[in-house]
Amino acid sequence: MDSIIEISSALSLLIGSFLCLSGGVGVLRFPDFYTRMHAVGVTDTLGAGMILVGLILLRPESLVLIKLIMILLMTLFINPTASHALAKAALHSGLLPLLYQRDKQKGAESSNP
Amino acid sequence: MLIAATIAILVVMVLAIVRGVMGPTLYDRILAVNMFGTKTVLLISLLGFLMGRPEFLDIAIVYALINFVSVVGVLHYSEYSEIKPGTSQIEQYRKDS
Amino acid sequence: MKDLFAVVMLSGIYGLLSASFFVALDAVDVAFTEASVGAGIATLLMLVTVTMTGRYEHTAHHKPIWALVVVLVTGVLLIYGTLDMPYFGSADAPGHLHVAPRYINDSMQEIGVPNIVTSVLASYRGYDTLGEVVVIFTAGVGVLALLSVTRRPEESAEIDATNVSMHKKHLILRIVTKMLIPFILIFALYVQFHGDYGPGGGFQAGVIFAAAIILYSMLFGMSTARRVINQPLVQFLSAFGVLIYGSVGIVSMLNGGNFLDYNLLSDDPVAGQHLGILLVELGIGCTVTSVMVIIYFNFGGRTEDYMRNRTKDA
Amino acid sequence: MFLGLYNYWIMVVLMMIGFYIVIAHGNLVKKIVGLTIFQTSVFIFYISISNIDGGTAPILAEGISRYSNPLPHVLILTAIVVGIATTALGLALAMRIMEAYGSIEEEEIQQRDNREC
Repeated sequence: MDSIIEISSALSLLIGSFLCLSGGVGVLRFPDFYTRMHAVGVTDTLGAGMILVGLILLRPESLVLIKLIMILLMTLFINPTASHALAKAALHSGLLPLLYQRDKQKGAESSNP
Repeated sequence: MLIAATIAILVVMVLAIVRGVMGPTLYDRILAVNMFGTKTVLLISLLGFLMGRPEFLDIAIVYALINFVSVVGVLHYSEYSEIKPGTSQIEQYRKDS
Repeated sequence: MKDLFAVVMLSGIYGLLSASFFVALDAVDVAFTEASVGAGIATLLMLVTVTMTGRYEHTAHHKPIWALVVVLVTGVLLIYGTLDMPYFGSADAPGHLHVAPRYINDSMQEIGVPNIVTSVLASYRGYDTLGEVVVIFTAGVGVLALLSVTRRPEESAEIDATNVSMHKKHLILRIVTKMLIPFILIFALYVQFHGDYGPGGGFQAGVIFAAAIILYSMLFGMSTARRVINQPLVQFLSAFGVLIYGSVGIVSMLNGGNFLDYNLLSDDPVAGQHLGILLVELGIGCTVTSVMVIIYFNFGGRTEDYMRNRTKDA
Repeated sequence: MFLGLYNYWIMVVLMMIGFYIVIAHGNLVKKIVGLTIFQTSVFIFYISISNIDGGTAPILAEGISRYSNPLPHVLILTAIVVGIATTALGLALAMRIMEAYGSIEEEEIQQRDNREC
């Protein structure tokens, strides 16, 4: 029983770190803001959640456990909200997605010649 | 395993800083700050377990909260200073389509 | 970098980074404070200022060669000075040999509080902390003197109109915030009263409280928040916190001890220390919260007025 | 041989970056950002002094006998909050200067002063 819990804790820590790393690579390599936002917004929540679950499975004493669960809940609430607000603010400020810009350029070229 | 996770988080933090310094638009930088904040929360919880004194998770909670407050603040004030009526991208999009 | 918004964002990252550094160096209380102050409030205040003063920096005309020379010379001298310093982490450095062992070994018998930082802050060096609280109070008064404007009472129809427009704009943010704010307030109370046993105390709790109020005023409009949080009351509380602190000292003098000698507050010295630390932390929390709220409200209100006047002129 | 001193060198480098920003840039907000960097370097200096090899955070717990030095922590804890209060005061001054002069660039303010004299 103990070893199962230990292995699952290690596994979730591993998955969490992998997700965080892939999010980090995504934020560095993707071409425009919205794709980067997508990379971070998705992996951040799940990666952070997985790492916190891994820590919970280490079975700390009660107060620490409660705090960990609180952090988990707050991450689940706050991260998507912040991502949503950020994307919305960027859209409203007039930042265009790359694909939209490209479409528009093509349209301008085809109508111009 | 804890050490591996900590190292992964540190690497991601470096990547976030690179994006924050490079970031062509303001929103890229805000994104980097937000990401850095979540990573700090994780790093502190992991460090607490690594040092064998996990009762310091209070700091991680404060981080999560303050991160939210600062992202909301940044968005609030960046909108304040930039948005001009008629230049909003949604209106433009509607006009185009 | 000419974009001041970006500069402020990067300084926010710097604040987060330095706070994780403090955790790694075992200074949990300091990391706690830096987390809430350096990463949250300082960034916000700078953002408000940048909103008002303009986003871009003008290019400088003079060449900063002399500045570079001065900086390099000072840096080299400082590094030369560090060569005599004790090594990093060495346990026999002079700083660790005099008062610190006494604090670490005796604080449990004398004060009965596990968190040594709290016992040193509120009891052994209570006099210093009183000074710090007075400095914070003075800064609040200074901001009030510089930035406060007499405003006519706003009409509730106007407030409702802004409220509705903001409600449309930030629907999801507002609902999540409504759920979070009670939690933040309870957490601040926990930090305030659990400061004896874990990291925390009046300074941190005050800043977290203020962060909750600032969050509310950002998403629900400054005027709504002004209606909820009574400004004269906040100004009164900022002075009241200092008053609590000072009067604890006076009471201990009346009981026949020195200023801020908590042993005499109760029959049992350790219980007296507990009571004294509790009251003093309460005073600190009051002052810090209300000064932060005063600072934010005056900054935000001033900026709002300025932007409104500018759009009217244009 | 001097590698044990690297914490001071980091502190000096950060401090000089802050110092350079304060004297070389004309924008008042940027000067204040420089001041906060300078401040943080001092905080790091104190905290690194308080650290002891093998010590842990100064909150008493059973089975631990080696703690970091709590005194610098107390000094820096209060210094951080006082620092934000003074930073706020500086930013408030910058806002008033913006209202009075219409600019927060040092040179433009000086030019306006000279013209009015």
